[in-house]
Amino acid sequence: MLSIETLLHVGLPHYIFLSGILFSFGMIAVLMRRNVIVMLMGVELMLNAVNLSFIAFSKESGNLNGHIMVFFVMTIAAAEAGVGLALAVAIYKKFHEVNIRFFEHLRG
Amino acid sequence: MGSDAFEIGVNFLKMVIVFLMMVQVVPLLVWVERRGSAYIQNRFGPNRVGPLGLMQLLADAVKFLTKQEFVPARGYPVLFYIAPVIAMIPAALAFGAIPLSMPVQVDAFEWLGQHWGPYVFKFQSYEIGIGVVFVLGVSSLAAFGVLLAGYGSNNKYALFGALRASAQTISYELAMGLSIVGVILLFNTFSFTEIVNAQSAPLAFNFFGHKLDWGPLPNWGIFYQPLGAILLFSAMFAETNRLPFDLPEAEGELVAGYHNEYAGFKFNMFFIGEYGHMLVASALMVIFYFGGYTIYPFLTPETAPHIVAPIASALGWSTNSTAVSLLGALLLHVVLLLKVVLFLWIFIWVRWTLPRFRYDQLMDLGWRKMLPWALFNTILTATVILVMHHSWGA
Amino acid sequence: MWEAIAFYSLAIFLIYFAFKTITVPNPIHAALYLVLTMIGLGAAFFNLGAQFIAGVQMIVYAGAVMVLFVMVLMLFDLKAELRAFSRGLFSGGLKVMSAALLAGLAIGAANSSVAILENPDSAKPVADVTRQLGILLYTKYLYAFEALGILLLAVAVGVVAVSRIKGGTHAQH
Amino acid sequence: MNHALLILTLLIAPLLGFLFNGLRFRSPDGYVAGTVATLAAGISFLCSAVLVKDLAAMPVESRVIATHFFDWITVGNLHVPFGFVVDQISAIMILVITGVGSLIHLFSIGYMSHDERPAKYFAYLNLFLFNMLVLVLGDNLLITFVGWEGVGLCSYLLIGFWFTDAQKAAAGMKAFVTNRIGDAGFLIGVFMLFSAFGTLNYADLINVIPKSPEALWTGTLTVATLFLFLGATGKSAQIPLYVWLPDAMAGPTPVSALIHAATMVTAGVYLFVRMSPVLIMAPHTMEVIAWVGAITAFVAATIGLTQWDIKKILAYSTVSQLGYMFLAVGVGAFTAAEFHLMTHAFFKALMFLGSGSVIHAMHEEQDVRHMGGLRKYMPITHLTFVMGWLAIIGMPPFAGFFSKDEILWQAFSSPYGSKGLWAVGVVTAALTAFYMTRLMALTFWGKSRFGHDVHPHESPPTMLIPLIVLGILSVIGGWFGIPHLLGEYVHLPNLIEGWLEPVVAKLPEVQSEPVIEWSLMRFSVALAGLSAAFAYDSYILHPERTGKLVSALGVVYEAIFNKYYVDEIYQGWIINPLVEGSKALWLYIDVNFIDKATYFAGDLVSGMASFVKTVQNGKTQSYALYMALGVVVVMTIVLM
Repeated sequence: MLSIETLLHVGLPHYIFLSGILFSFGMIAVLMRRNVIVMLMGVELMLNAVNLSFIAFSKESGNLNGHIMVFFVMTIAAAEAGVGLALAVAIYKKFHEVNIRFFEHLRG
Repeated sequence: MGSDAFEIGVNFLKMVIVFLMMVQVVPLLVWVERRGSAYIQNRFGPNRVGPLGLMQLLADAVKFLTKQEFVPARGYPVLFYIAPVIAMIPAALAFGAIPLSMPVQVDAFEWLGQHWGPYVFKFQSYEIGIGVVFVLGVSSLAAFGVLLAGYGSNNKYALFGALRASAQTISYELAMGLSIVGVILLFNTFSFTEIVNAQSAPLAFNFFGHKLDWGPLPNWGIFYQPLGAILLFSAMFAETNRLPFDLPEAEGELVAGYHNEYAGFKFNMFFIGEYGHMLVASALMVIFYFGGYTIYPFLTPETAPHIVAPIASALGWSTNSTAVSLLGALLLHVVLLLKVVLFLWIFIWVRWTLPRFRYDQLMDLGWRKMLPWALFNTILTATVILVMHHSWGA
Repeated sequence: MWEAIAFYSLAIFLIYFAFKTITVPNPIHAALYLVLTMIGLGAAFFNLGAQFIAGVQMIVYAGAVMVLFVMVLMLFDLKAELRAFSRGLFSGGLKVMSAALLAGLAIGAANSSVAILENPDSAKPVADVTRQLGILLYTKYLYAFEALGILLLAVAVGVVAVSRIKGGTHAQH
Repeated sequence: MNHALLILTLLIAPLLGFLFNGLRFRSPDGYVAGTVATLAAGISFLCSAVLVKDLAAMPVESRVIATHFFDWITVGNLHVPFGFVVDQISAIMILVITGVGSLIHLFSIGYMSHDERPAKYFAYLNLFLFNMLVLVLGDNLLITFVGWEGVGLCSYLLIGFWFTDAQKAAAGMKAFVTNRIGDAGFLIGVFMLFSAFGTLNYADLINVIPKSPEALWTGTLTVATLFLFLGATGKSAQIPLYVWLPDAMAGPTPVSALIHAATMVTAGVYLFVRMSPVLIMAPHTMEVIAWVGAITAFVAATIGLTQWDIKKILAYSTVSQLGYMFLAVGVGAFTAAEFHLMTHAFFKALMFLGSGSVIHAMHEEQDVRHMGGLRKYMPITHLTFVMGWLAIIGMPPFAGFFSKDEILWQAFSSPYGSKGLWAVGVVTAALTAFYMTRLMALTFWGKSRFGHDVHPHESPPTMLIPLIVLGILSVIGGWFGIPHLLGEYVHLPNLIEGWLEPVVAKLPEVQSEPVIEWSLMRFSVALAGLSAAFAYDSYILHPERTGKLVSALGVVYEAIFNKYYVDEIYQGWIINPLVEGSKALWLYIDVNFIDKATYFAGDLVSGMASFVKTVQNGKTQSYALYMALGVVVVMTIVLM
């Protein structure tokens, strides 16, 4: 099943596989890193991974809607990064700390 | 495979050559800068080593190469080493995307017993359909070189310089990008070659469906986009960290800014990066607003081969069109270089004329003056194009 | 073959740098690795024929967002962390597992829907992608585009408001 | 013009006025607020005039303007449309409400000119107008109930308008609580009607009830109408729930005129006139209503004899007159009830406004013992007050004569009436003449008894114009309903009877005996005249005689003066036991059982939650993990 030919004939599945790996990396960063900003970077990585799959799908189907989606995702990701960083800066100014461990005030 | 390998080989060669061109321009520019500043300040400048002090460049190079490599003890060696490289790469990449002359059609020929071509030879490292976006994207990476240098040095002055530089770069990137939008709207393309081609024609306005010819004037962007040109040029100063925007290396405040800890060849690489950026900036100005490698009606891709034809025949070359076009392309290349040099001189001229801004003035100018004006320029251009090019029921 | 070479070298590059992004203890190094990942993704986009998106990726992500990240991190002056990851072996394992599961499921779902996606009529490369993209953006997706503009405005205002919060060295005593 | 639009404008105008003034209720500018509110009321009046004109132009058998805006409630088989209806009954009501209301708004501009929060006052006044219009225009009991509650609210707000005075605030509270008892009865009546007949629409009720088999509903209907009557006793201040109305005089005097004399308190009468074809099926209820009305009229009149507060006297007079109206309803004289409602609105509003003018002139003095001889200071007020006085004591040809005489005659002759009811009515009429003359004598005539620092003055034109208009109406208002007996001489038909005849219940025709009617009429007028003369004699000519009379009556006078100790009885026998019982329930049952049960429930939940809340550990990344796991589960399910 997994022949050299399928490996060499680069198509949509390859890119989706790559995108899945990057996505899981981003998710691990969000789930496991302690630094708030690195968590934000994980979010960016996840978004980018999804973008990659969008572009790959777009190419496969010859449809530009995927590009539009990526365009929107990028814009919103930039906005999200701006807000996230502003919050991080505000937190840092107040507590001198960006370790998520110190922000567990929402305990039940 | 043959033709693939040939193209890869040619492109690789072109990349190397263009990169070397950029690097070799730097010593010359340094000499121009030093002599020019001396001229402006009414002194002599370097004049001892060689004729007109030209050999000074060589002496400097030797000095840079033989200096001790030095890394701050508490710095981050990897970042410290990589920063100068990163500072240089964006300029080189951007310069590679700029067309230095017209594309030449190479006829099919035989070499080493194989058929090659026909082939379109482009005077640039790589042709990218969306050249403008590519150049913008690549040059926006330049901030990292400065940032890494500042951080890697682990020196507070260096860090301050780096932070200033990156803030300045991303602030002025907005105004720069927006001022280019006018040109893109005007010529309706992202491709440098097409922009240049569009400018090698008589100046013509579309006025409510009527075409107005403006005689011998060339169709240069500056006639449509004077505001955009001024804004782009100002933003370029900030992007290259040149005076009056050289806050990142303000000697009075930050010792030497982000390259405080750098010496020897690493320092030289920052120099190459800065001058490379100047080169790219001047080339962009020329391509967007001043006709690129053409001067209509005298020198255009159509007329250049005819102009060089007598020289070719005088040299005894055949009227082989490939050779003549190559010669014509060289002529156009010289035209581009002349224009670029003019702008490079303006860069140097400004540096030795204007004082430095204060940091708040810099931010104020970027965000509250240039950005709104660039926005205004964009909207005005779009509106005018919409109104003028609309056929209005005709 | 060239395609395969390009893809695999790019994939190795991307996976390596993404892995480094999430594992290096120094957040600045993580950010720099992420920049490299972004650039690699831009290359991947370019490879897939999305030149404009690739350019935007460079300008927006690599050039602006990541510069901001690096700047903020430098401002914080954080040293390399002793423990970059959150505690708990079990929860850590669960997290990795769930991420891997999710990624696997997403890949599976995407792959199984490939057949549905394939539309023989339109499955030919689009010429002049950038122009088509622009036309699509300003016709079919015009309202979304405008809404995005308003969102950005709101975000700009919000960010200014958030970053004006007094605290730390700015606190008034 | 479109009728639906007209009705909408009629309703919306005061609502907009309320919003305008309500949103700027802190504004101290009384003139703007008053002008806007008066304009709103005026617009309403114009709309209702046009509506009534159109209604009159319609053929008699289809005289109704009904609108249906939307379905308000549709639950199971309960369908409540949001509709309004203008027919002959509501036509008179909206004319009275908006007409008298506009005049009172106008009067208020002058009266409230020195107040701190005039905008608030006018906002409430407009809101009241809106609710009252909803009450009378609603085409089903539920919408009427909305208005019913709304006017109750406004009444509470306006009685307690000067809420910084604890006594006045308490008066508002009393009105509200007393009304709640009645409202509960009203609601029970509504529910019973719905469960018995499946509809709340007036028209449907009137159609359905006579057609369904009688055995099924007679008892229900009697009980239901009795409960409705309980509601009416609350709103219209009848025994046993009349106690709030005299206290309600704590509000500004124009409010007393509008709400507690002319409009709101007549809501109960209106309700029964509206439902007369239903009511007629429940003769026992009618008997109860008639006797309660008669007794209320008599009791209130006796209390009125002894009061010193000018507004209290008028308040008891109002209770008494409302008793007359219920007497009329009880004996089946619905036309007479509506007629008396209208004329009473004119002359009682006039007298309240007149008293307001007096109080205004006397610098908030309300005790008649400190008045007297005001005739020469306030000639116009006096003149208009005289018209009201003549109207209320039933002197021909003033308004009250016709309506009151109609009621008395019906009480005597109707199959539902009796001679006992008539006798009570006549005695009450005599008492009315006595206490109203006493009021006139003490206030306007005789020697002045106020201090030298008081300088009474005539009121400004904005206050006088309403007085004059209402004075004229008090004179001619009765001419719409001249009885046939007199009508034959002056060649005037009984307009109001002809107007209302198609919509109110018809009584079996009785043989009219003109001789008896004539003599009864003469008798009651003569009695009233004599009574008035006696009062004049007692208070002007021989004031010293009243003292003797009082001492001669002794205990009886004391009882009457103290309002038969009704408030005290309520306090001692009803309120105090309730309070004590509740206290006992609180301290024993509530604390020991109910509270402990709730604590136990709370402890149980929080105890159980202490296990679950460990999930809520405050770690952002744990939450993200839960989210991821959730997505994994969902995707697994979807993919499988």
